[in-house]
Amino acid sequence: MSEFTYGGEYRDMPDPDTCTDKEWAAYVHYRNGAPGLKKEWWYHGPSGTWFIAERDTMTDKISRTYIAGQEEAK
Amino acid sequence: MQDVVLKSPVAFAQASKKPVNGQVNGMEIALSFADASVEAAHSETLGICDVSNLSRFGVKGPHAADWLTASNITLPAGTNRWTKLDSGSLVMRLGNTEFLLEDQPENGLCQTLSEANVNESGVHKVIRNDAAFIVSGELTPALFSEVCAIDLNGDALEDNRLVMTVIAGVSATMLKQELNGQSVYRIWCDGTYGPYMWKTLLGIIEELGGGPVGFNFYYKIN
Amino acid sequence: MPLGLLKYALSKEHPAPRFFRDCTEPKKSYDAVIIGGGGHGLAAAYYLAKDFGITNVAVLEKGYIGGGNTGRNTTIVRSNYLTPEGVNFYDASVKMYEDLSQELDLNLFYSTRGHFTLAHTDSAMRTMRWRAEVNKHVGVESRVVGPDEISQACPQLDISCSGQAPIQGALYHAPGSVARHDAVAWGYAKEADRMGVEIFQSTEVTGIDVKSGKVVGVNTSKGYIETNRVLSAVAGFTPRITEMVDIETPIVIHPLQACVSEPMKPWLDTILVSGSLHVYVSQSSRGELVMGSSLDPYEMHSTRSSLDFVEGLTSHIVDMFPFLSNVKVVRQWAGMADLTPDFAPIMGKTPVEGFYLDAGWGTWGFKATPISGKTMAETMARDIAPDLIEPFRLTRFEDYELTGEKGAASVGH
Amino acid sequence: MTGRIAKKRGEWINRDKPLTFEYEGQVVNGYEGDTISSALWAAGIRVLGRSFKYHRARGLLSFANHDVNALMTDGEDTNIRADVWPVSQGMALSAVNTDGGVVKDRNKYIDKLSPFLPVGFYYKTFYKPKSLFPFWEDKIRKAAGLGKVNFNYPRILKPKRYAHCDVLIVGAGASGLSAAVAAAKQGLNVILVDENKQAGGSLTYDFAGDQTTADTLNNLLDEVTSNANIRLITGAYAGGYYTDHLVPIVGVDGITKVRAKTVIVASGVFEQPPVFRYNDLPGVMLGSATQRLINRYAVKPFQKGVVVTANDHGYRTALDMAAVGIEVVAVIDMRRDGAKRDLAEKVTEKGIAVHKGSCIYEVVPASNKMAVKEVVVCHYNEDTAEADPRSAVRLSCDGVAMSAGWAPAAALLYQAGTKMRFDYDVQQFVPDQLPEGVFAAGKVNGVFDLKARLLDGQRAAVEASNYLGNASELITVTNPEMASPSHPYPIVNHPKGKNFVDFDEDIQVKDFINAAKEGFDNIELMKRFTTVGMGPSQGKHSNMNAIRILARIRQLPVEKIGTTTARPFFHPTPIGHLGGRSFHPHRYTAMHQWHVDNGGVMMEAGVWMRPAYYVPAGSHLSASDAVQEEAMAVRQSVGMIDGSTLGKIEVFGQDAAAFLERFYTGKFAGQKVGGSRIAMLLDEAGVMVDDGVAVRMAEDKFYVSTNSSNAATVYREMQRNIQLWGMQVTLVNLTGAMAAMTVAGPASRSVVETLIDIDVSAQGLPDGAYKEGQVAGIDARVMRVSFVSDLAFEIHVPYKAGMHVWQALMAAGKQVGIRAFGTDAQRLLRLEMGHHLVSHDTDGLTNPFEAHSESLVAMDKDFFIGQRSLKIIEKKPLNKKLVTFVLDNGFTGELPKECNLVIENGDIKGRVTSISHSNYLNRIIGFAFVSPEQSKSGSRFQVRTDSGAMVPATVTQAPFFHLLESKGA
Repeated sequence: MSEFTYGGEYRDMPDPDTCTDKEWAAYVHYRNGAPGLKKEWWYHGPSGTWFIAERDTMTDKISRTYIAGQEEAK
Repeated sequence: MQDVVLKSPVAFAQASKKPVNGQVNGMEIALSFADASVEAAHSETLGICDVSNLSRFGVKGPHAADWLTASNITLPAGTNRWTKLDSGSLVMRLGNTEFLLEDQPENGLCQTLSEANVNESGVHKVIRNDAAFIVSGELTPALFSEVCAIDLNGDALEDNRLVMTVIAGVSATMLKQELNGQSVYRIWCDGTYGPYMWKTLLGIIEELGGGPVGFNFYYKIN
Repeated sequence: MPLGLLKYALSKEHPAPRFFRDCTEPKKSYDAVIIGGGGHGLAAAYYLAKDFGITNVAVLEKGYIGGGNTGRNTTIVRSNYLTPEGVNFYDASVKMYEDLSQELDLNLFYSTRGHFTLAHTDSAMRTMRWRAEVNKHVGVESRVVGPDEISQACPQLDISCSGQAPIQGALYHAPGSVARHDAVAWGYAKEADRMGVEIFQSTEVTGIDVKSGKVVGVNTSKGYIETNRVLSAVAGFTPRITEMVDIETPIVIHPLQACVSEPMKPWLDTILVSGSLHVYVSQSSRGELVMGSSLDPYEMHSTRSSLDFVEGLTSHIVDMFPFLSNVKVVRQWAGMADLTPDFAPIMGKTPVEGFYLDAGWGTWGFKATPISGKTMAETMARDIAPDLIEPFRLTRFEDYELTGEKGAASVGH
Repeated sequence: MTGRIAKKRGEWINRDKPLTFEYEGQVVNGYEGDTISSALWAAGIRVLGRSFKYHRARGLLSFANHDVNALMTDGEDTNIRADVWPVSQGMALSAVNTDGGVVKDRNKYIDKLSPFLPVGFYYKTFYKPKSLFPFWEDKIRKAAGLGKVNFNYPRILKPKRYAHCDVLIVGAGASGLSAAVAAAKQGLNVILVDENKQAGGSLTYDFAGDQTTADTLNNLLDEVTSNANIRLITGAYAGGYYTDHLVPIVGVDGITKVRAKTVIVASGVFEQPPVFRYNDLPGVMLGSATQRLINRYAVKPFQKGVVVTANDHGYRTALDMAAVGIEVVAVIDMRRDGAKRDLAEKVTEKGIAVHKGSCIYEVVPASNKMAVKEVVVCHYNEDTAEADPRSAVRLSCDGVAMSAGWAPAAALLYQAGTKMRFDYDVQQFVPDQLPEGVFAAGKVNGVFDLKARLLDGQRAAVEASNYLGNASELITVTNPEMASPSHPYPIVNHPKGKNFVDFDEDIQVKDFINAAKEGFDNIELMKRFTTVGMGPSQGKHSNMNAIRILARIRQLPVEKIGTTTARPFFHPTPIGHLGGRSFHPHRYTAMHQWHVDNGGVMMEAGVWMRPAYYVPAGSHLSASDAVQEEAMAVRQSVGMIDGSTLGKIEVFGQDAAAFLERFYTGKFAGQKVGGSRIAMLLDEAGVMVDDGVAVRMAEDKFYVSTNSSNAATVYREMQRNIQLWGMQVTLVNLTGAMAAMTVAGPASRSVVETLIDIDVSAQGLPDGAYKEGQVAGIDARVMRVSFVSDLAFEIHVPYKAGMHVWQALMAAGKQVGIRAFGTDAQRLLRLEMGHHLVSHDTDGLTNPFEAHSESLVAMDKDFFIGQRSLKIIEKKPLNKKLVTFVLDNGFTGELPKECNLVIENGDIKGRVTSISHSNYLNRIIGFAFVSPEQSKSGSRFQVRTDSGAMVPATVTQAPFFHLLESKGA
């Protein structure tokens, strides 16, 4: 068992009430797969903590971590 | 529920070692596995002791810290730290908003807190079922090097820090404390993993020349 | 000894010609440009030339031919998928592979060894039956077998997996094969080149020129090339290309790792896969065990190796074959895989006219090389995707019509 | 022991411990401390193995863990590397990959066929006609491989350890030792690792005839061993470099995974063989190999030898040989100008002839083709790389030492992402840009002079220390003026070939030329086509020469050719080391011991151990009978199942209800305290992920269950969404903390009533209601449920009281024949009730509309996960529907199995997802996906069995109990 679990890219959800079906389908299925610095969800199992890591998907270097919504805190 | 004899989660994994069991804190626990001299040797080389029967109290929520403070309990300095009360009870801060308290056999703080009413919002009692262990001895670095990826020679456990990490594949909480003048490691994990944890750690401990230690070694109960 | 080898002994000069020309300067324009000189891109070029007489084609390869996932996979060819559309597609590929050495005039060491997908749990057994039933329905030889039959084919396998995960049965797929992966790329390159296709190595595409929704050319490290047809066949790099034409896809890149043991006298005649243990293993004609596992758990655009992978894989290998404890792993490596949400490729036309996609190959690209080349060539030549690949169209995601391969939790390679 | 010389200072053998072993049936003497090769060589044995492809006789080459042609088996293990593996008393060894012994090997004829087998020949033959390929393939497979695996070799899993340090130094030669001392002085915590059993690197053998370097070594070793900050590990190698300075150290006793803050690579260089005809004969070896034989093992490499060289090292080698009484016939220097005068003089003083501007054109084998008879020396033109055969001189000798250059042991540097450049001063790739926290020192860094190496180690240590935050003064190292340690092109063409570049794979110079002619003129393609560097030594002695040859073919500078990628492992690493001890955690419920004591057949369910069914002692029940009996007990009286594995999550806080509304498909805002509701979870695409039950314990407190297998993921997703949505909710995962059991069946109330202190009557606790009370004196959460039977009570108590309550209920139910039931009976019981199981009856694409779960989906809510997708899916026609079905009464044919297909007019319309015989109903019932047109109650459809038989089934309503009424009809 690994301490950390990858939770996918952090993505903003479109407004389900105003977006088109196509926009919603794109949100559900499409991803920004190009390499670069990404905001990602990661979970630390032993402490049960989700956090956001900013990670370069090319070099695997993590530049920042913080709790979602508390970006300014750190 | 006084007349109900509960069992340590680890009990069935210990059966093959034929410990002398006894009841402490309403739970049947392995009091000793061998002569005191043998257990003392294990404790010095490498020993593991099941202390799941110590009373514990968990509380969680945005106002849990305030509530404990209001209950006259000294809190640890920061997140992922612990402190020892004068009574000997441990207060652990797991992350920011969760606390785990553990009593010594003789005191009843956890019992009191369990029975206290909580009316405040943002304070939630947590039912615990920990398997709890003491691991001690000079070969602990060798043991932990096999089961744990973090650096215990560094300062990870100094200054009353605790770590939540994976031990032998299972999420666990760990700290280092003085007990009866000896520096020991404490490990807590979900009780359902307790038998596995006991067997796995003891297997390696025995390979390294150590062995099991009974509850009475640390806590003389008459 | 075959007589063909005599010429090498009798000739003073090495009598073999170049497999393909060393093209360096691209022409001003081509009828079609294929991005990616792997098996898929080269096969598409070959079938464009052979089936449709379109020979004014440039294949642009950033590195060297076959240097991507073509040369990094574990060479398994099979068609025992879960959905009828998947089975049909891969079955067509298997059938093409069977005659490919002759067609390309190169020995691809296509070797039919039989393929066992081991099941260690009830639910895995159910999935095996599901696949077997669909395979049978489509006419592909697959069936569920019990531990006895597995032991017969591979007596060395510990059916109890050292007590860790006893094997309950398997999906047996007789046509399962392995091939010499590099040679597939070389063979297609050789024959495409013979028909006039130009292959450019060390040539990187830096942009795709789209005007009014149509492809008009590509920018490359060797200058601008005019063309109306561009195929992206760059699994592992697809998002970098689709970004150039501003097309959204579900594809994310995860590394896929493998390793190889030192050579030993051949003993493993079949191909074994265990979805539960995340292991696949076969023994090459050099005597090496070729071993792989599931995709890495997070996105990465790198072919770095990880220790986690090889530790996890080998711990399961010793469960299956305890006697391999002291056999040594010589080398580990990684490829980058296009991952799709429904474990099926993305093939065919795109919203950009003249831009075609051959992507989303996850862990199943090598086995589809011939059929993807053939169907993509047809798609490019006729600007319409053949029925065989229609289920793999990009628009299926917008339409909530994902392929049913997602239905099976079990992995396979 | 003909080849053993007088005791050497610092030798690695223990002369007080002689031992004997067997090699190919011959008894051989050796000493403790000998490797297999050193003992065999000392005994005068020269043929240590046969080559992989041509089965040529091979001896000792590198004596440095890449003598891939000297692989042995001891009958137990195989592919034992003779050059480094210690001999032990009584070993019985033979060479691998021979037919009839290493000397007589029947496969040696293949060597004669080599002209017929040019590079890549196998791509060009064997496939026409197609039908013959399997025949040839079989032959090829028989010829393939090295050793035979012993199928009885024991499963050995070595422990794996973690270690941490400030600096990991790879290589304990001069620069590594010096770096370690310097780093420790900076207060850093150091791990220093070396694959040799003793530290010192070339200081332990490269003596040039005297032993002054031994003093340098002893001083360094004293400092290292006396410094508590340094942990020296010898006899173990750094297997590879992984992200964040993770380096596995592989030793005989297992792997230590070192997580370092910095890494200094001081791994030295590999000596490279010059290439000339018959450079592979036993007796031709690298200069450093001769030095190691002499100075570590006190073994004469040969009696009368020549040295072929292109650097100073060859001269040092000649001096080391002369010092132990070997007749050195000549030093053959490929360089036009030879060596510096002082070095040349030292050699000539010993009476050794020096042939400048000369090369070995070919080695002349002895008549048995297994030893050196003489060498043919010719003038060598360094510009054209051609020998002049007209100038040939024959020198009689029995061995050749080769010292023409080196290649960096830079695998770890490459793996770390170092950019290398080619340094023409030293004719070697050296680090150009090092990654953060990685440093290089010594020969691998292109520094060869001993003093400079010591300083380079210190320099690297200071840089590592500064990287960690110190601010010590940097050290500059300048290489003293010296001849290049490597020759730019130590390769001699020969029209007859057999000038080997890669000894693992028997690749000759012409193979490269021919590969290039065929278009494989890129280093990576050339590697793949020729297989250079693909053997077990991974190109350690061949890649550099391959690069040089290709550079010459393409008339490009070496750096334009580039290098192939270096992958882990540095040396082949045992599977049992890598797999090692691994952890397989299991969870046990509080009632585990009871299950085991009462005949529970325990199965793994994810990480949990659960009873599938019970075979009570002495009952001899078959599995299916046990399951039917357990189910029957529930239908007719009462049964109890351990449901502790259910996910159990408390959801607290002012936003608790609002949170559940967003998270699950149903409505919870208006839910009454003391009531329960189904909690169905979808993913964003509208696919069913989980279903559980949410109990409202208080206005701001819910107790939610999940499927056993989803407990961790549902809890995790809840946590994520609380964060994402910024809601005032606290979660507590009680999955392990609460034991749960369900008492089910018509008699269940009577059993529960005897132990409970609350009203559980039909009015007091109607279906779906929740209450708290005490069961057997324990605080309990009690719920009326109807998953497995109309009347059932789910009781949750703290884990530590689980066994107590379970046993109390068992005792209370004894009178009415209570029976424990396992997961198999539970499956049957819920099927009879018509409840589908998510991810058993549904799959990774099933939405609620397809699974008759519309009623659980509150589409009129503002938002829930998956809702927006369902609004899209809702507009599309359904493809399939999950239905409950029954087979015809009295069906006796081949029973369809789960995942048999539903076929209509030759098309797949669906599949069976659950099917079982029910003794209680005396019918075969199940779930199946069918086409929507076939989904109405009473519709008939066909299931195709394994054997192809078509079995009709009828869609029917569930629960199935109505079948009992129509039984007679």
